[in-house]
Formats: sequence, structure tokens, C-alpha cells
Amino acid sequence: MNDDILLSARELSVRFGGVLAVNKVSFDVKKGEVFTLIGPNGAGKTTVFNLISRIYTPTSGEIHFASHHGLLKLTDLPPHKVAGLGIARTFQNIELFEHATVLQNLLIGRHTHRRTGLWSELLFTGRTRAAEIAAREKVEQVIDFLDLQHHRESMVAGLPYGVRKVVELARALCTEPRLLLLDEPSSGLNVEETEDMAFWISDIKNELGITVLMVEHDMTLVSKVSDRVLAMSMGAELATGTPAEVQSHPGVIEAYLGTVDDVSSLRRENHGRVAA
Amino acid sequence: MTAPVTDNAVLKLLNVESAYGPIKAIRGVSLQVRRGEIATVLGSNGAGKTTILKTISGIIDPRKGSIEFKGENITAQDPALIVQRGLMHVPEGREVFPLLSVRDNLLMGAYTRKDRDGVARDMELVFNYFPILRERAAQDAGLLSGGQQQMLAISRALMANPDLILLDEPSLGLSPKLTKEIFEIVVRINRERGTTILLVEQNANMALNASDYGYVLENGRIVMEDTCARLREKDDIKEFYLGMKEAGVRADRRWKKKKNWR
Amino acid sequence: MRFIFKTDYDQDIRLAKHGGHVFWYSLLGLFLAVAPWALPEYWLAQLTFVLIYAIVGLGLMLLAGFTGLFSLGHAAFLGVGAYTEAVLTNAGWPFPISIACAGLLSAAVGMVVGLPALRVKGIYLGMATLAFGFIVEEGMARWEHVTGGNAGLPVNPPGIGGWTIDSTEGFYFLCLVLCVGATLAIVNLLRAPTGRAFVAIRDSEISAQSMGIHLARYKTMSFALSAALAGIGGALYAHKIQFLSPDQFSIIQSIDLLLMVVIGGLGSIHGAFLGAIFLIVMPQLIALAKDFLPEAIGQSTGLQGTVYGAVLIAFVLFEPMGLYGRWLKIRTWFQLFPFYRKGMFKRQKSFQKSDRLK
Amino acid sequence: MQLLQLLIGGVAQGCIYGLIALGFVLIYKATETVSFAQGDLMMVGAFGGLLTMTLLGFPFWVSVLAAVIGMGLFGVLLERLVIRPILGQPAFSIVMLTIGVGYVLRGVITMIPNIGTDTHSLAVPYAGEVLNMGGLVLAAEQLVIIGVTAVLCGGLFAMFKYSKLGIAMQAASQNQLAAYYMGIPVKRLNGLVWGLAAAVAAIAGLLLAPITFVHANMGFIGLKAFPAAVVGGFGSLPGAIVGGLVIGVVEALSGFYLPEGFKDIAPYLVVLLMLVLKPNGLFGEKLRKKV
Amino acid sequence: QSQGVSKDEIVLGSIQDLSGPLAGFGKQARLGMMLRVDEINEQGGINGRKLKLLVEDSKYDPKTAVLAAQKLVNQDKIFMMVGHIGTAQNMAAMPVQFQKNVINFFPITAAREMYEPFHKLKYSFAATYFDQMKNSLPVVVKEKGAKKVCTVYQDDEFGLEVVRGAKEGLKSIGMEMAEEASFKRGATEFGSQMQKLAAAQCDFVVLGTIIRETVGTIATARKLGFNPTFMGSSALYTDLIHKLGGPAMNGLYATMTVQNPYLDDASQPVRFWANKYKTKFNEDPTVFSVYGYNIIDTFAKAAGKAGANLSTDSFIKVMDTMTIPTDIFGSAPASFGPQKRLGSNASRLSQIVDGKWKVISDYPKN
Ligand SMILES: Nc1ncnc2c1ncn2[C@@H]1O[C@H](COP(=O)(O)OP(=O)(O)OP(=O)(O)O)[C@@H](O)[C@H]1O
Ligand SMILES: Nc1ncnc2c1ncn2[C@@H]1O[C@H](COP(=O)(O)OP(=O)(O)OP(=O)(O)O)[C@@H](O)[C@H]1O
Ligand SMILES: [Mg+2]
Ligand SMILES: [Mg+2]
Repeated sequence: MNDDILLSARELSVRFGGVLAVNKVSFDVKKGEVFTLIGPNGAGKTTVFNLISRIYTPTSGEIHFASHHGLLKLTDLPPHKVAGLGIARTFQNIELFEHATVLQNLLIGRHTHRRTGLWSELLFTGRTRAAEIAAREKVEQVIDFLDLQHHRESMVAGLPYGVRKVVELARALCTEPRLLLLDEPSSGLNVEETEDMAFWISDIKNELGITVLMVEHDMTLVSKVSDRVLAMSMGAELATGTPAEVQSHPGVIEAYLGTVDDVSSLRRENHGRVAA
Repeated sequence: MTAPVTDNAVLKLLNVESAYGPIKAIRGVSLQVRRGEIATVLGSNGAGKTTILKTISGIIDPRKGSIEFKGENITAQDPALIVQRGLMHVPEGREVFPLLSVRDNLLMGAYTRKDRDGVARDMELVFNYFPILRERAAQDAGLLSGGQQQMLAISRALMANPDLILLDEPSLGLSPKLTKEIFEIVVRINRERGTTILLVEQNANMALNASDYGYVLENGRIVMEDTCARLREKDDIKEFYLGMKEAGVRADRRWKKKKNWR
Repeated sequence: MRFIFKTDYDQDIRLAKHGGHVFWYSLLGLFLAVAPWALPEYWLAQLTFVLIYAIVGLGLMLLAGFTGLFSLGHAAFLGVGAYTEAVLTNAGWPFPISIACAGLLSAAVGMVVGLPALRVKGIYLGMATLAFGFIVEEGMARWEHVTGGNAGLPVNPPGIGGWTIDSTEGFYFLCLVLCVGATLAIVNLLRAPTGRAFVAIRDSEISAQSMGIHLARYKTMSFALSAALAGIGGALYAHKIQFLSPDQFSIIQSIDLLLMVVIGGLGSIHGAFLGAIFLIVMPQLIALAKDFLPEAIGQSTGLQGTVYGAVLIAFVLFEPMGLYGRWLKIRTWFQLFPFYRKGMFKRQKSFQKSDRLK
Repeated sequence: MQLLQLLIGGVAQGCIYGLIALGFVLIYKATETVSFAQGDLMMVGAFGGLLTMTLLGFPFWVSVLAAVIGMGLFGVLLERLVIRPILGQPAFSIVMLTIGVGYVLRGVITMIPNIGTDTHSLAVPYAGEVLNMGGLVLAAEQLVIIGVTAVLCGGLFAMFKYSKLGIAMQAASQNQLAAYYMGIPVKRLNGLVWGLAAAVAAIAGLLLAPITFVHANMGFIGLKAFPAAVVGGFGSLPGAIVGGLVIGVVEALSGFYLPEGFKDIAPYLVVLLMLVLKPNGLFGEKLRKKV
Repeated sequence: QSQGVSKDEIVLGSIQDLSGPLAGFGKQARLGMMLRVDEINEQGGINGRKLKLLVEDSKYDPKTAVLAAQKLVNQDKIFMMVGHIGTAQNMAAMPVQFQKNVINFFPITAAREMYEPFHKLKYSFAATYFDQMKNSLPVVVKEKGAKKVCTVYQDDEFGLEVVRGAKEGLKSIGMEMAEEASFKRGATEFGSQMQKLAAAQCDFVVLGTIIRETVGTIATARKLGFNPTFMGSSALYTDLIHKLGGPAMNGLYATMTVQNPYLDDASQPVRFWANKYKTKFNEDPTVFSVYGYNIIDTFAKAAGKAGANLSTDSFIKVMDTMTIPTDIFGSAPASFGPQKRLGSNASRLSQIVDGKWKVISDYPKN
């Protein structure tokens, strides 16, 4: 495996009963890039994420990850070890800790950096206190970075959808990952917020130096931030390349983008039933 | 600001105020949706769009104000009763029945209907709209992919053949192609069946194209309303909802002023 | 209303968040310290029971309220602790060692029980712990030469060397010290990474796992800690009640313990204490009240059960968030006093969601 | 022969467990709560039958019908008064409620002067009759239990599987909010479920009465039905019956072949074994959240 | 002066099961006590002091019993605990009482611990299950000419006491227990147990059972065509057995002391007493009503003798010279002494004949 490759998936397949959700997919994510998976609904994008974070075990194929301790076969690890290697993720349907505050959610993100033992926590020794303050400082940086000051003490259960998306991103960042998996980061966000998200993702890549693997349906965002795009369909690889290349791939247009500009066909003002 | 009074309004909200515990989410919203029209509510995150829809369908009780549907007062009624009167809500976040099969999910959409033939026909219809649902008819809905669940949620509402559909972000998590198809379907249902639709959508471009009339919601208040044609021309809308503006410098964006119409 | 301006992260970590806390908890401490002189003996004994049950409640709160694992066999841990303590004390072991053994043995048993918890949740876990509770109860009855079987086992007072604590007051202070210690330990834990990991598991296992939390380890740990506290509580219980028999640790006791934390208010430390007060004081109040009722009602059979059940129902109906939830509302009411609006705490419609998928 | 007789006894007893477990599963499937009051409803049902028969002097079948219908109405009422006000709260609150309801039912029954504290026998027409098949004996009481259990289980199974109502009940238990969105009258269905559960409990109580007698604490047999429900898989009706049979047979065999005391804990050992081997029971769904 | 005794009142406490598994017995015992208390108070009390009886509910749970005892002893300041029901409950409550020098007077349980090991505050009246079986079993076994004696018993301290007594009795006639089967309290199904005994071809079964289990085991056996001689302890000597079990119960032997007060009893005083009870409480009396009645009766006798300065010590002094003759219910003559805290360990035999208990032997003379 190349030195500049962070994650490499080889011939990944997974089958659920009769459904071949992922079919012999291979790709490499290079260090420091934003790599995007696109594809029609049910193409198997989320399933790929779930394979990387070890929620599913592939029927065949392997995933390798260039960790600090050298090259690791991810598919051999138990799920809770994945975060420790520096792989963090967000979820398509948002999986936050609902009955905790935003701050607590972010602090849980610091879990892999925990250095205190049970006894020192029970007694809350100076060491634990110092560790707590250090964790807080790190979390505050993330809060600053994503403009979450306002929601710091709010219960997650009462937050609007858009804010939750950001909180989830924040929680992932708190783990200080090397690879960040984002599952549809912009879904449910409006244009303006999606733009913010675009900026954040490029900041994450450029300023924090984190490699990003993303699933996204908003092609504007995809074009703006990704370095490379992999299009999937029915579990299999369809096309790989720069955003522009993939977007002009006829198969991708056919299966995923649809023919251009049918939006205006929806226009209805000539119905004229509306009172002025 | 009061909405222009017309008598063919299917849905009428008058000064509705809803809250989650001590937090007020919408403050005095008045709006109306006319028969056969597609209306849309725009607004940023947390503006209270979802709350309006939930209040209409009786999931939360308003503190103040009244809601009228087809001339009847449905304020704070039992949600089941409201659905029986012909109002269907496609909720934010899909909310499928995870352990029921796709087919049973669809059947539940038609719970209030008595005409078996009609139900069978509509089932066929939604299967044609979304062939994947036919393929997965026997699978547990909880195992569908996010987008597939969204298709199911929309189809389930169509199964009820209602007079008014409340759509909360129907394009959430759908591929660009499907997003367009969804809007086509919405418009088609509206034209062919005369179903009235109240639409909440982050994809303002689509929403404004598909709808007749639009409201803009900020911090729980309606700050602007007009026909969609006119809304599309307004600068504020262009900038904040359609993303059409001079590509600003980076620093600019970070220090942008929060939009404010008051 | 109170506004706190924070200037320091430590302010969030500190136990007493503001002067009010310091004042009220000092007052409570003072009361507890002078209680033996201020209260009649009977009520002091009840207070001791409250402290004992609060220790057990803390443990169960950690498990059920903070980790989301409901145990229907908690009486078994109480029993293991109680019998360990009884056997060791009767064999002349000094109290500090015997109670440590009681806690540790319970914790060990808790870890074993935690094993099925790694695979099952919700109602299935409840049943697993229930089954375990029955087996332990049976074991206590069968292992006669140690536990005395169904004939029961008298328990000597605690002591070190030649010095024994056999006065009501002395034992009260012993319980007080252990209870305060246990509370501090749990509160500390909850503001540290382990406590947060528990909460994470409660709210979403999948995302806890993806944050690097080893589910098996933390669930087992939660079980062990919870069982250890139950064991310590059990040890004190043994001394207070002075006579052990297996049927004291039956399913009824387990249900009572669970009632305690639910009525107190799941997910709050205060809840454990309020629940303990409820559990002890409620039957006493019923017993006291019936002396004032007309003979026909006051002395009728089944009264105690009926009233207890009715109070329980009323509690859940009117305050599903438990006593602590009620207290929070009252407090907010006072804080907001002139601005309080009617309907602010009106219960919103809420909707149950399947926890078969979590 | 010996073995066969043991098996017959075990099956008959298992059907009792299954019958009670049926009540648990019914409530669980439709509301996702576990009703700890099920045993006590059973007890009240048996007392109901007793009262109509002895005090009002109704003939057997009439009083059975009266008791079952009466209990059904009582279940509906119970739901209306006690469960509905907190509908939507976490399932655990409702579990607590049922525990409270159990206390009250037991207490109130005990309070009935002259009757509540006593043990009574219920005069069923088939009492004491024994079917003798070449040395193997089967009491009529057991035969009736086996038959009724099979019929009830079949009926309920069909309801949940095929009827719109049954599917809607499951839907409401999986996602109450969505059920409201679909116009499913969740509250009314809930009332129906509790009514049904209470009626099933009454049937169980009446069937059990000739064997265990009617007394305020007869509901505690419900604790044995929990293992049955778990072994079968909590959400499965046929599972409840199969689980009951497994428990019944295991009990019978361990009582005969194993040392003293094993009969009583054998069911729980089976449960633990089950939870280790197949945590969701024999018929339980394998559940996993998709993210 | 002891607590609970004032110029015009003596406060007594009792703990009964009023809402648990033995609520029936608890209630009857309470009513029996009430009957005697009311009678005494109507006659002016004991040396001018009225009796006040406080009854707490233990739900048959030892922990609740301790709480109840604490309330009675420390809050209500009772003079004495009378007729407390249940073995474990008594064991749990006694330390609380003894700390405050409160006598545990005539608990309603036949466990040996109620008078052993010796404590000056313990007084017991009930012939123990152990002695009952030890003394009576050999008599019946010999009379029936039984070859194989077996037992089915409730798997707790009560059941074990019966079995221990039975084994002791068998030893005295050179026999052994041939087969044993047990069940847990509250069991409803006895198929495998009875089959086990049937398989061992027992012709005599000792029942360590109480009520429903007695009926259940015998009924099961009869259905299986297994018809040995059944014999149990005084725990199953109640009218419920034949009321519940019907004809299948005929022939069952039980040890007992006082007889069940049938409303149509042959003895006139018993009939009178039973009808008085029935009129007062609108309930049929049972043997537990008699226990309750007799407990208060004995207390009153001793307290009356102790005179005006009634105290724990003076009461003990009187008790230790008390002899109590047999009464209308046929209780065994009892006597107490400074080291003798069990009134009498004698019991007699009765059998269900035509659906009613019938006394068939007198107390053994020794
Ligand atoms: N646990 C599972 N059991 C059965 N089928 C599954 C499971 N997980 C996923 N699938 C199926 O695998 C296919 C791929 O699902 P996946 O969630 O990966 O899609 P996706 O590409 O993320 O789609 P979307 O854009 O809609 O989120 C779908 O058809 C889905 O129904
Ligand atoms: N369950 C809740 N508890 C407390 N506050 C809530 C709750 N749900 C919503 N809110 C608050 O109500 C306000 C309006 O929320 P709502 O969900 O209606 O916004 P929205 O316009 O639909 O946003 P989005 O575009 O993110 O879906 C928000 O400020 C939110 O914080
Ligand atoms: Mg997906
Ligand atoms: Mg919304």
C-alpha cells in the first residue's frame, strides 16, 4: 500500500439475505483529501461506512487503515477499537445522546483520550480534575470552530435538526480523528447552512489536516469540497474521478443525477389561481 | 400581518402559538392554504417550520390561536381524528414502522380508508412511482436505506388519498434524480387529484418552483408571504434561500451579518 | 432567577455550583449530624433505613438511570452482601474487612450477571436478572450450613477488635458516613469519563461504540459498581435487621428497589434519596394514618397493599418524572416566581418509541 | 409409561404457563410494555366467576361468559383511567403502573369481607373427571386448558398477522408518533388491547381455578409465566405457548429425575441458558438497528 | 414501671399478615384477639386497666415485620408483643423487642426457636411441629401397619421441621423415610412429586404442607390412582381443607391441639362461643380465631395475677408459676417455669371423616 494512502478497501462485498448491498467495491482514500461517495438511494454507501466502522462484517473483502502503529487490517478489529485508531463518523439519521447536553455529547467524544482510571475518578483526584479541564479546553476549541457556543448547555432532544447535524460533526471532531466519515452532512440543511458546511469541511481538511470520506447527495457541495468522487450503483462501483468527471459520466447521470433542468418544468405561476 | 382573506381556504391558522415546555417555538403564526394549491413555508433551521406542521396535525397542542381545516375547528384535536378528516402528514425524519414489512407500512397509511379497491389501486400507483418498494415489499421497513425509507414515508401518505398533505422536507436524503421525481409526483398529485399541499423544504429552489404561494418564517414568526413567482425575485430570498449572490470572499462569510427583516 | 457568570472551566466541574448549594447542603449536613439528638429513636431508625436504602438506590440508579439497564433481580446482590456480612461478622471478622468483602463479592456476582446484559436489552435483560434473582434466592435457602437456610441467620452487631457498635446512634453514624462516601464517589464518577460513557450507552449503543466506548466493559463495570453498592447496602441492612432469611431477598424486594429509583426520578442522584425516603416512610405513614381511620377501614385486611398501590399509581400518573422531577418544577416555579405562567409545565403530548431497536 | 405420564403432566402445566404468557405477549406486542398486573387480573377474573356463580347463582357457562366479558370491560376501564393519562411516556412508567395496579387489585380483593382472605373452590362441571387412556391419566381440567389455549393462541395469532387492527396495534407499539400520523386511533386500540388482555386473563383464571383454587394470591403463578414468555421470545404468540410447554415439561422431568429443589429453579436455569444461547428466545425477532 | 402500662390502660401490640399470603389467618387471629379484648374491657379491664390492642401488617415479610416491630415498640411503646404470626417474622422482630425489654408472648408459630434458646422474654404456647410428628406419627403408622413411609413437604423451615420430626418418630419404631419429594411455597402443580412417591410404592405419606398444597397433593395422588394414608401437622388442621378439597380429603390425619370451632359443634360451650364470634364479626370462626382468643385470655389471667403494679418483671414472675388447665376447645394443659417457656408439647390426633374434622385421640399421658 502506498505511503500516502490512509484507507484502502479491497473487493468489499456484503450480503443481507437476498440483497447484495455492496458488491466488490474497491477504493483508496489518500491522506488529506476529501473523498466522496455518491449514488442512488440504496446503492450501498451507508453500508460501506458501516463496514469501515465495523458495525457490519463484510461477506468478503478487506479494509486496511494506515494507523499510527502501522498498517492495520480493520476488518479484524472489534468495533470499539475503530475510534481509537482515529476514525470518527457521523450518522445519516443522527445518533446523538438525546438526554444529555451538547457539552456532554462532545465530552463523550473525548472518550478515546481518556487516561484516568476508575479509582481516580471515584475519588476525583487532582489528576482527574486536570484531565477534565484539558478535555474541556479541547471541546471548547471545537465549539468555537463550529459556532456552537449558543447551544452549549442545551439538551440535544430539543435542538432543531440542522443544529443536531452540526453537533454530531462536532462530536466526531472531538475525537481528534485522522479520518472523518460524514454520512450526508448537508441533508436537512438549507442553502446557507450547506455553504457553512462546505466551509467547515474544507477547514477540516485544510486547517485540521483531517482526511474526509463523505456520502452526499448535494452535488453543489460535492463539487465544492471533494477532491475525488466515487459513484456507486446497486452496490457496485460505477465511476471514479474528479467531481466534474463523475458528474458527466453518462451512467451517473442516468442512475443518479437525472437529466438536467427539469426543475423549471415544475413552474406553476401560470396556474394563476393565487390571489395577488 | 394578516393573510388575505379568501373563502376557499382549506387550512387556516390564526395567531397560533406553540411551545415546548417553557420554550416558545412559534409565536402567533397566521397562514392559510387554499384549495388545490401548493403552499410552502421557508425558514432557516429552528425557525419553527416543523412545529407549525406538528401543531396542525395535532401532535402538539398550541398555547393560543385556532386552526381550521375544511371549515371545521381542529385545534388541539386528537391526531387520529384529524387524519380521518383528510389531512395527512409526512413527518420529518421518516418515522416508518421499523418492524413491519414495507407492504404493511403502506397499508397503515391507508388505515382510515374503507375502500379496498381504491387502496389496492393506490398501492399499485406508489409501487410504480417507486419500484424499489415493490421489490422490498416483504422486507422490514427498518432495514431500508435512508432514502428508501423516505420514499416509503411519502408513499404511505399518498396511500391515504387525503385532501391535504403536509410535507416536511420530502427530499431529505434523496438523490438528485429522485428529488426531482418527488417534486414531479407532488405536482402531479396536486394537479390530477386536486390534493392541496403544504410543503416545508430546505431546497428552496425546488420548493419555490413547485409551489404557488410561499411564507417565510423567522424565529417563529411569519415575516414575509407572497406568490412564489414574486418571492423568487426578492433579493433577500435570492441571497439567503436560493444561494444566488456574488461569491463572497471567505472572510466575508465568516463575519456575515445574520439576516434580519424586522 | 439565578444567573451564573462562568469564568473558569472548573466552575462546571465543581460539585457545588453556587452559594445556594453550599448553604442548603450544609444545612442538610448539620441536620444529619445532630439527628440522633433531635429525633426520637424510632424515627432515627427509619432515617438509618433511608440511608441504607439510599446506598442501594445509588447503585441501582447508576445501572438503571444512567446506563439504561434495568435489573429485576437487584435483591440478589443485596442478599449476597447481607449474607456475606452476616457470616463474616458472626465469624468475628472486623467490620471494615467484612463490609469490603461484602461489596467485592457482590461486585463479582454482578459481573457474572452482567454477562447476559452484553447480549440482551430491555425486557430481556429484566427477565435475565429476574431469573438470576430466583436462582440466588434458592441458593441462599439451599446452602444451609452457611446461610442457615430458611431457618434464618441471626446477625451480630458490627465491631472491630473488642469494640462493637450496638447502639442505634452509633450505627446511624456508621451508615451516614458510608452513605456520604458512596454518594460522593458516584457523583464523582458521573462527572468523569466513565459516567459519561454510561450515559452514552443508555442513549445510543451504536454511537457510543463508534465513540470508542467498549460496550461490554462498561456495562459489566456498571453492573459491578451497582452490585457493589447493593452489597454494601445489604451488609448494613443485615446489621440493622439483625436476622436474615432468604425470603427477604425475593422478587418483591427487587421490585421495591426498582420502584424506589423510578419514583425518586430516573437519572438523578437526588432521585435515589427521594426514592429511599418514599420507600421507607410511605408504609410507615400508612401505618400511622390507619390509627386515625375508623376501625372498619383502618384495620381491614389488604389496606396497606391497596393504599401503597394507589399511591404508586398516583405518583406515576401525576409525576412520571418522579419526585425529583416534581421538585425541579417547584424550584423553577420559585425561581421564576413573578413570571411564572400557567401551562408552562403543562405536559406536552409525548409519544412512546420502540426501544426494541436501540 | 412413567415418562409419558410425566410428559402429559408437564404439557398440561405448560399450557397453563403458556396461557398466562399469552396475556403478557399480547400486551407486549401491542404496547411494548410488560404488564405485571396480568396475574392479578387473572385472579380478579376468577373471583368474578366465583361471585357470579355463588352469589348471583348463575349457571356455569353464563357466569364464565359474564366474567370474561366483565373483565374485558374492566380492562378497557383500567386503560381509560390509569394507562391512558400517561400514554406516550416511556414504557417503564407503564410497567410501574401495572405493578401498582397489581397491589391495588390484590388489596381490594383481600378487603372484601368474608371472601377476600379465604381460599375458594370453583365448581366447574368437569371437575374431578379423569380421562384414563391405558394407564395414562389426564384430568379433564388439563384437557380443557390445553384446548382453550390452542384456540386462543390461534385466534390471537391470526389477528396480529392478518387483520388491519392487529397490524395497527403492532404499528402503534413500534412508533406511536407515526401511528398518530397515520390516523390510527392509538388510544382506542390501546383500550382494546387491555380489554382483550384482561379477558384472556379472566379465561386463564377460570381455567386455573379448579387446579389452584381461587384466592387473592393466585396471580403469583404469573412469575412462572415470565420465563415461558422469555423462552418463546417475548413478542411471539406461538412462542408463548412453546415456551410454556418447554418450561412445563422441564419442570416435570426435573422434579422426577433431578435432586430435590431443581424443579423450582429449573425454569429459571432454562431462561438463563436461553439468554446465553439465543437471547431473543426461540421465536423472537433478531433485532438490530440500522444506521 | 414498664412502657405501655399506664394508670388505666395496657397497650399490647401484635403483628399479623393482613395483606400477604396468610392474610386469612392473620385476620382470624386478630378477630379472635379482639373478641377477648372487648370482653375484658366490657368487664372493666384488668385491675381497672383497659386493654388496647394495636395490630400492624407485616405482609408476611420479615423486613416489614421489623419495621412494624420498631413502630410498635419504639413509637407506640407497647407493653408486650402478642400473637405475632410467622417464624422468620418473629425471628426478625424479636431483637427489636428484646432491646426494649418487651416480651414476645405466644407467637402464632410452632417453631422451636420461639422458646429455644432460652430467653426470659420468650413465651410460646404451640406444640412444635417437630414434637407433633415425633409423637403422633409412630402411633398412626403402627395402627395402619404401613410398610413404606414417604413424605412430600414444603421446601422451607416449616416443611423441614415436619420432616425432621417425622424421621425422629420413625426412628423410634425402627423405620426410615423411604422417599422424599419437596415443592416451593406457592406451588400449584405436584404431578412429578406424586409420581415419584407412587413409583416408590409408598403406602403412607407425611405431609409437610399447609392448605392449598395439602389439597393439591392429595387430589393429584387420587387422580393418579395413588391412595396411601396421608397425615399432616397442625398446620393443615383447618376447615379449609375439607371445604376446598371435598370428598377426596376424607381419611386425612392431622395433629392438633385446640379444635376447630364448628358453628354446629357437639359441645355446647364451643357452639355458644362460635355463634358469638359469628354474630360479632359476621364470619365463621376458625382454629386461628381460637388461638387469638386464647392468647389474650392467658395474658389477661397472668396480668390479672400480677396485680396493680404490672410490669415486665412482675408479669414474668407470675407467668413462671402459671399452669393453665384445658379449656372448652380442648387445649392441652400447659405450665410454665423459670426455665420452661413452652406451655405444652402435647398434641392429639384428628381425621377428616365425612367432610369434617373429627378428634380421634386424646393427649398422650405421660
Ligand atoms: N441490515 C440490513 N439488512 C437488510 N438489508 C439491508 C441492511 N442494511 C442495508 N440493507 C440494504 O442494503 C442496501 C444499501 O443500503 P444503504 O443504507 O447502504 O444505502 P445508501 O446508499 O446509504 O442509500 P441512501 O442514500 O438512501 O441512504 C439497501 O437496499 C438496504 O435496503
Ligand atoms: N422537543 C423539543 N423540545 C424543546 N424544544 C424544541 C423541541 N423541538 C423543537 N424545539 C425548538 O423549537 C424551535 C423550532 O423547531 P422546529 O423543529 O420547528 O424547527 P424547524 O424550522 O423545523 O427546523 P429544521 O429546519 O431544523 O427542521 C427550535 O428552536 C427548537 O430548538
Ligand atoms: Mg445512506
Ligand atoms: Mg424541521
